[in-house]
Parts: sequence; C-alpha cells; structure tokens
Amino acid sequence: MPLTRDGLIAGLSAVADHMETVADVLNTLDGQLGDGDLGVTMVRGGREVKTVLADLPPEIGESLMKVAQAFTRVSGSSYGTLVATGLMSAAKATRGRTEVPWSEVSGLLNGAFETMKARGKAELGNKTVLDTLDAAAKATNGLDDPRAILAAARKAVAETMDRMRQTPAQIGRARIFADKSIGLDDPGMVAFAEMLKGLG
Amino acid sequence: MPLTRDGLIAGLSAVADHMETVADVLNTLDGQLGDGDLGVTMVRGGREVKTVLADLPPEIGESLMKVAQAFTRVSGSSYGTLVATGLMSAAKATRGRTEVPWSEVSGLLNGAFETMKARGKAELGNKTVLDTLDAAAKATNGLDDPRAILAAARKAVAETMDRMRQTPAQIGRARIFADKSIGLDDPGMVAFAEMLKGLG
Amino acid sequence: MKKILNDPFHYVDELLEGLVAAHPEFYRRTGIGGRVIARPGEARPGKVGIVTGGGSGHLPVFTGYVGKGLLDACAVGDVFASPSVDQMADAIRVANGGAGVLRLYGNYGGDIMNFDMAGDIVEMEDISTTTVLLTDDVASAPPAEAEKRRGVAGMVYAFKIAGAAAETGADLGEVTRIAQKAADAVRSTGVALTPCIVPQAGKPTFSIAEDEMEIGMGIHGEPGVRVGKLEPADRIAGEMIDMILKDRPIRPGDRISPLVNSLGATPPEELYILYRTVKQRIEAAGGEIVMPLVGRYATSMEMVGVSFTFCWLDEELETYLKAPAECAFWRV
Amino acid sequence: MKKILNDPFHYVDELLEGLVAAHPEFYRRTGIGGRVIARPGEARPGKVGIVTGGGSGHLPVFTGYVGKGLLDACAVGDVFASPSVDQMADAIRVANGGAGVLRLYGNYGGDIMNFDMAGDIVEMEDISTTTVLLTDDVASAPPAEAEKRRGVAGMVYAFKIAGAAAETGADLGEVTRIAQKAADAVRSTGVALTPCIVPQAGKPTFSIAEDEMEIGMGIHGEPGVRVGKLEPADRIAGEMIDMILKDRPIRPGDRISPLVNSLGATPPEELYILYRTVKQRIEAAGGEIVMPLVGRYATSMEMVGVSFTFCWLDEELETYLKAPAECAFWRV
Ligand SMILES: Nc1ncnc2c1ncn2[C@@H]1O[C@H](COP(=O)(O)OP(=O)(O)O)[C@@H](O)[C@H]1O
Ligand SMILES: Nc1ncnc2c1ncn2[C@@H]1O[C@H](COP(=O)(O)OP(=O)(O)O)[C@@H](O)[C@H]1O
Ligand SMILES: [Mg+2]
Ligand SMILES: [Mg+2]
Ligand SMILES: [Mg+2]
Ligand SMILES: [Mg+2]
Repeated sequence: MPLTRDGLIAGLSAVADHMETVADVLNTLDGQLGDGDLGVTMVRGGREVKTVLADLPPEIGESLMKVAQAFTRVSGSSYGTLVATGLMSAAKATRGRTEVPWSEVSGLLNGAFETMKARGKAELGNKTVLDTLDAAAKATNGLDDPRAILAAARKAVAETMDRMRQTPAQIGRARIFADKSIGLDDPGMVAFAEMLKGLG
Repeated sequence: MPLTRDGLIAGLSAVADHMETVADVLNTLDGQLGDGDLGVTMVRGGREVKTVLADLPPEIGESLMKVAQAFTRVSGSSYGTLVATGLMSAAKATRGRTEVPWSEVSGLLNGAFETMKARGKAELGNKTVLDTLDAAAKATNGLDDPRAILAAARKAVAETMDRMRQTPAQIGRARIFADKSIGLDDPGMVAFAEMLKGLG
Repeated sequence: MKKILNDPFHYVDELLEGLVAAHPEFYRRTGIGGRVIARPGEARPGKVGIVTGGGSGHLPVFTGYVGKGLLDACAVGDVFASPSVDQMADAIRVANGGAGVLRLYGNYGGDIMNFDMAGDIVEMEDISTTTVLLTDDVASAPPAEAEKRRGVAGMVYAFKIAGAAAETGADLGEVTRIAQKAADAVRSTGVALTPCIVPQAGKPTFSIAEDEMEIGMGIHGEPGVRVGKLEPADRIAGEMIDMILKDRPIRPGDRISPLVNSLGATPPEELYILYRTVKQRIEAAGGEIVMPLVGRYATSMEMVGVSFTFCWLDEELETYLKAPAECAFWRV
Repeated sequence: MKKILNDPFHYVDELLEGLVAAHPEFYRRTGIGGRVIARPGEARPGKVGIVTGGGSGHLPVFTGYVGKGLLDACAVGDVFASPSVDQMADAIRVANGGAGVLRLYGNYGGDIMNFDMAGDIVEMEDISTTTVLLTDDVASAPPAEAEKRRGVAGMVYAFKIAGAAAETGADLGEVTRIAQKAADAVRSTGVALTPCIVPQAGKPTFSIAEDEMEIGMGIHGEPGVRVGKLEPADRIAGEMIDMILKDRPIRPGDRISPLVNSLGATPPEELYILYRTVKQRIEAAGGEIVMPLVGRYATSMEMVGVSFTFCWLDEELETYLKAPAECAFWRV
C-alpha cells in the first residue's frame, strides 16, 4: 500500500507526540551550542501541525503544504523553517496525487535536502541536519518497503552522527561555539533522528 | 595689637596648611554620612586661598572678600559655600578698616553664623557647623585677647560636639543617614574644630 | 556595572568636551573652567534667560536641555556635586539678555546655597534674577512638607514649559509665574533596582540586594520609602502610580502628560511594558493623556530603575509644552 | 543587572502594546499575532516599501525605525530570535504599495532563511521583493569573508538612507541600489563590558569577568576578537577605530558620519568621552565629520558596552542621510 493521506496523518501525529517526550533533551543540547529553543520549536511545530491534521485533503501535495505552513506559523527558529522548507519541497513533488509510492521517498528526501541546502546556504560537512538528511536519502535509494526504508534511514543517520561527532560545527549559532561543539551531536541531527524514532 | 592684614595672612596660611594634614580624616568622616568630599573641599579651598594671600590689600574687609571668593572658585560643596558666606559676612562688617580689634571677633562669628544660617536654611540643633559656630560666638563674647578667644572657642566647640554626638543629623546630605549619624560627629563641626586647631 | 572612562577626575570635563564637539549647533562651553554650557551665540537681547545647574551624571538633565525653546545656560558640577558659585554666576551672566534670568533647578541643599550666593553676586552687576525650585518627588517628603521634596524628572516639564514662555518674549515675572505653575503641576516617583557608580568613587555608593528594589529612592541613592522584593512590572507601576495619585488624585477630564523615564540602564522595552499600566490607570480615572513621553529624560548614569512623572496641564501649560523646542536629546 | 517585566513570555507582546499605545502617530500593530509594526494607515500607492525584521531587545532597532523617511514595516521576533516566516510575509504585505518591497535587515542565518521563504510566499501574490543584507561588523569575519559579517548598528544608516530614497518615489531597483550602497558604506565594531539578560532565560547567557571587556563581541554575545582587561576610554576608542580603519582607511577629504552607540546601559556621558577620540582620529586622517550621531541607536537591552559605526558618504548618500525623517526614537 502506498503513502496516502491517512498514512501521512498517522505518521505526523506519531512524530508530533514523540516530540513532547524529547523536548527537554533537545532544548538542553541546543542550549549548549545555541539558544536552547530547539525542543520548544519542535513541540510548538508539532502541536500546530496536529491542529490541521483532521482537515487535511486527500491530495498529498496539498496536505504537505498545509503541514509546512502550520510549522512556519509558530516557529521563528532556523530548524522550523528548514523543516517547513523540506516539507514544501516534498509538497511540490507530490502535487496532484492522492497516492505516493514508497519508492519515491528517497527522492523526496533528496529533494528536501537540496532545497534546505539552498535555503540555509550550508554545505555538506558543516555538521547540520543536512548531513543526516543526505545520508538518509542515499541509504533509502532503491527501497520500496516502508519498514526497510525507516530502518535504513535510521542506520544511516546514526552512522553519520557517529562520524561527525568529533568535527566542529560550521554554520548557524553553533558555529560561534565551534570548539565547544567538538564531541557533541548537532542538535538538528538529533531532532531528525528523533523524528524517525517517532515514526515507530 | 589688633587684627591686621599680616595677622590675617599668618592665620589663614596656618589653617590652610593644617587642612592638608586632616584631609583624609574629614573625607572619611563625610564619607560615612555624605559624599566624602569634605577634606577635598577644605584642601582645595585652602590651596586657592594661599594663592591670593600675597596680594591681599591692607584693608581687612576687602581682604576677607578676596579670600571668600577664592573659596567659592574651587568648591561646589555645601561647606565651601558656607565658609565663603561666613567670610563675606565678616568682610562686610570690616569694610574700610585696616585694623579690627579682637573684641569684635565674637560679633564677627555671630554675624557669620546668622548669614550662614540664612543661606543654608538650617536651624540651631540640626547638628551642623552652625551649632559649633554659635557656641564659639557666645563663648568669646566680651573677650579681647586673641589667645583667650581661641581657647574659649575651642572649648565651646568641643563641648558642643560632645553634647550633640548622640543626636541625629537633620540637614544636608547627612539627614538621609540620620540614624547612622547618631554617635558620629558632624563632619562640618570637626572641620571647624580643625580650623581652630590650625590657628595654633 | 562597569564604566568606560579615563581619569575619573576628568570625567565631566571630557564629557563636556565631547558634547560640544558632537553638537556645536546646540551647545558651547564657556564660563569658569569651561563648566557652563550655553546655547551658541550671544543671549538674545530682551529675552528672559533661564539657567539651571546641578551635578553631572543625569544626562540629558541638566546640560542637555540647553537649547531653543528650553534653557539658555547650565552650570555643570562634578558627578552628583553642585557646581560652584562662580560657575553658577557665569551661567547667569551668559544667559542674561538684559531682561533678567530665572534660576530653575532641583531642590538640593548645596545647589540652593550656591545659586543664592551666585544671585547675590550678579545682583551687584544689575542682573535681576528669580528662582523656581523643582520639588516633584512625592516620595521624598510628605504633603505637609511638600516644599522639602527633591526635584527629579519633573524638571523636564518645567524646562520645556518655562523655556517656551521665555521664547515668546514674556517678561521675568511672567516666565517665573509659568515656571512655578509648571513646577506645581508635576508629581514624580521612582524605583531603583541597582545603584550606579560615581566615577571618582569607583564603586557603587550604596547597594540593593540582588532580588530587591527600592521604591522612592532618590537619583543619588537617597533612601526610599520601601525596600522590597522585586515585583512584576504591572505591580511596580501600580504602586508608583498609587503614590502619585495619593498626592494628587486625577479628576475626570484632567489632561495629563505622563513621563515614563529610565534612570539609565533600564531599556525602552521595559518602559513600554510599564507604560501600559500608566495609560490604563490615567484613563480609568477619567484622565486624558497628552503627549506621553517614554525614554531617558533624567538619569543616574547606568542605574537600573525607572521614574514616573505626571504633569497636569491646563490650556496655558499645554500650549507651552507643545511649542517647538530643540536640543540634542529632545525635539518637540 | 535586573529587569522590570511581567511574564517573560509576554515581554515582546507587552512592549509592543506599550509602544503603539504611546506613539500611535508613528506605529500600529498588525500581522499574525500582532507581530508586525507598521506606519499608521495604508501603504502609499506607488511607493517602494521597506521592511525589516529580527529579534527583539535592540530598540530602537528594528521596530523603532518604522516611520516617515525610514521603514514601512517590521516583523518582530522574540528577544534575540527570528520572527516567523508568516510574520515576515505579513510585514511585506503591509509595506507593499504596489511598487515592490525591499527587505533590509541584518545578516543572521535564521532571519535570512525566514525572509527568503517569506519572499517565496509573497511572490505567489505578485509582490516583487529584493534583499539587502547589512554586514557592517568588521569584527565578525575577515575582509576576505566580508559577506559573512553580521549586521549591527550600521543598519541605522541603511534604514535612513534607503528610507529617504523610497520616499522620493524611486523604483524598487533604485531603492535597492541605494540601500546596497549604504550597506557597503558602513563599518562597525563594538566592545561589550557586561552581558544582558534574555527575559525567557532569566539570567545572562554569557559572562565577562568583572575587570574585563570583550572587543568585537556581537550584540547577542557572539564571541569577539579579543578579551582583555578593561582599559581607559581613549584606548578602547583607539582600538575600535583601528579595527574599522584597517578594514577601510580614511582618505583625505572623505566625508564620514560616525555613530557612537551605546549598547544599552552605557550612559551618554561616556559616549561623549569616547566621541572625542573619534573626532580626533577622523580629522587627523584628513576626513571630515558629517552629522555625527551619539546615543542609543542599536542596543542589547541593558548590556554595558558601545559600538562605533563609520558611514562613508558620497553626495547621494549624504543627501539621503540628511533628508527629513521621523520616528519615536529619532528625528532628522
Ligand atoms: N543554515 C543552516 N543550514 C542547515 N541547517 C542549519 C542551518 N542553521 C541551523 N541549522 C540546523 O538547525 C539546528 C538548530 O536549530 P534551531 O535551534 O532552530 O536554530 P536557531 O535557534 O539558532 O535559529 C542546528 O543544529 C542545525 O542542524
Ligand atoms: N544647610 C546647611 N546648613 C548648615 N550647615 C550645613 C548645611 N548643609 C551642610 N552643612 C554642613 O556642611 C557639612 C558637609 O559639608 P560638605 O561635605 O561640603 O557637604 P556636601 O558635600 O553634602 O555638599 C555638614 O557636616 C554640615 O556641618
Ligand atoms: Mg536554537
Ligand atoms: Mg532560535
Ligand atoms: Mg560632602
Ligand atoms: Mg559634596
């Protein structure tokens, strides 16, 4: 069964709920390198998204656009805008369709990666969510089973975090504390990993 | 021998010199109840007065006026203005004379007291220099020997300070710290006592 | 709190040097020791001069309010210290355009003695002077002794209103009458959260505990009426307004200009938070707000704290308050 | 440092409430969550709109500079946090008089992402937009990476100059060109002596030792180029000017407007002490001073510290800088 409106609602709802449980962890992590608001951003975004889920249309593209807009409504922080940017990119790629085959997920992740990279003017290797997103897109390439996709994405994200932990942050607020960031996970990467975890 | 220009110069010079040695004491005392500048005021005033001594005219009134003006030139603090006010009152009372009999000192002190009281809008008993000045004027009443005058004034000032030590300050900056002022000598009284001490 | 300065004993002279260098169109330095700030150019013949004076460390008060439609000259003391008699006399001389000079300043002992003495001196030069003292700080003495109250931010209104009156060519008696009317129309109170540092002392001359505030504290740290725990902005505002209105209630229809003033470090953000309550309370009492002022109008260097001033206006005062005026810190 | 506030999470909304209540002649609140401050009334048809946006806690920046001859609208974030995309989109919409909108703001990552995204959104509504980023803080990146520099007090010049150009009826391309020219003409650097308190955090987010200062520190506490013992004012000024002039030397005949800006708590007294050195150095290098600004133009609430900005003027920029403009915090 491909991705439909109902599957989307179930997934987003699960992710939003999971965010409530990891907010403190994300705030603390972000606080060590930035302004400590990443948990707040994700919780606020998640809550606002949940308010629109019931009214999502069958069309996936339009649904994703509504979800993206919900996110931008409540968040001023970088990560919120990046998430919304990624969602909008996926919305454009799925416009007019009520079903999206799972084999397209890798491409959607890559599309999100590309537009978020452009929006944030960051590069691969800057130790941001982009590194994990790119890894997930590549690791899921060719897969069409949702469970396999999730497992591959998680593994790739975890590996990327391990690999980059000892490198300094090079963009965003954390860049200011580049030295301090060595040995610490990038908060945005952790938030991405937690979103995947929330999917089940 | 009555008071002449030369006697005035000798006296003022001695007082000015003495001020240099008590500046710290006066600053500290004033600092406990006010802004801690009374020593500075007296030293600055004394130094400026010394610059005009050589050019004082034989006329006592005019000389005292020049001394008063020297004091106002350098001092913005209350005590400086009060001292200058007292000197001006004495200047008016001795205008046109090159000799002033010692028997007039008590009256000059009283005149200074009255004008300073008017200038500062203070009352007897407010625990200010006025209380000691009034006591000195009264104690020297009828005396015409400079040594006797000085001794009587000193004694009266010391007694007044003893008498008023336990009362609260009621005017000027020290009024703000009225409670704290109980048990402490009024800085202006101490400065007056030191001026008398400087006279020999 | 930290300060940016050179030799603390040159603090005032250096700041005056910078002030006139930055704003030669508004200020010039003159008088003994350069301690008089005056408008550029000669006093306008026939115009009543208005002088003020007092300790430094309160910018824009006092010096800053020299300007067209405001003051003519100011005698500048060291930080929190009176100017000398001679400096005051020089300020009066430079402000004199032949029509006499109003001395308009705060009710502080040292300033009064020196300004009185300066008046005696210039009298011998045939300059007639009058005096109006600002006594707007309701926290500094009870109503029965209102004449003992200190002058604080309310003097800004007196400067503005008297300055406008003088600009019209009114004579000394008239300018004095209007200045006194303005002085009588203002009520202020303040709250301090931290002290400030007098440069020559190098450290705060008093202290307030980390979680406390002092309602009614004077701008030099004179003790207030109540030390208490730091409270929410709305409650602080409420208590300060209560103090003012206890002294002079608002009657329906009263026209009031409120000044929400930072004592220095408190940022405008917080003044606007406080202004909400000021507006609510004045309007709730049936008053009408005219020309509200929010900003730094009378300070104590880097002190954290605020003051409120209410100026009750009648037609005459309102006209003068709204008349054009200009200095480096304020333009109407 | 202490703050006067109610619920820290209402800090920004309450200050905006107070701001528009105090100055309805300059500001109105609109947009999603009331987080857009705009001039009163509709956008002038045919006039290019200028919007800015950014975190709160910098008054008069950003919101304060909405006004005639200045900005049309501002999207207001929480203290030191970006406004949301939708708030920025609303700011653009309200500023749009049909002739397009210039986004003019500081080079901060979050703001850029959000403003870009807001631009994408309003593009679909046929509003054309352009962007000019302020990158005046020479301490924040070396000359080779000048485009990575943060925007600080220099934006005041860009607001003023671009605002004046827009007021003349110039089209979007022209207003953008002039704004970029102004952005290119400014160089700034700062020194911080104490941090400030972000209300929601409740305590300083960084610290500076009691006897130290940090040269080049950013207005949110971004690390500077040198931490050192607190030095005399003249030396601090000298070092800051050296940094600016190393980046752009003064040539004889250069016309420069210098801004000596308090980051919050530092009082005007100390700005004037610093201004002496600014004037000496510009004139010693053969430059000419035009319209010097001394005061609080871009702050970080109650932070102790100062920044210097030099704006190199040509005839065009000077004309626009001197053109009339008015907001609650500044009048030209
Ligand atoms: N320009 C950028 N490009 C890509 N990712 C970024 C960028 N800036 C921030 N991020 C990501 O966002 C995370 C921080 O998010 P958030 O706390 O919302 O930022 P802020 O509060 O600084 O605006 C970082 O850990 C990083 O993964
Ligand atoms: N109004 C006054 N009337 C009489 N004496 C006064 C008055 N004010 C101050 N004094 C005297 O002056 C002394 C303080 O002098 P000074 O330190 O010069 O004052 P300040 O620095 O507060 O202006 C007091 O101890 C008191 O004796
Ligand atoms: Mg963050
Ligand atoms: Mg943030
Ligand atoms: Mg003293
Ligand atoms: Mg004194």
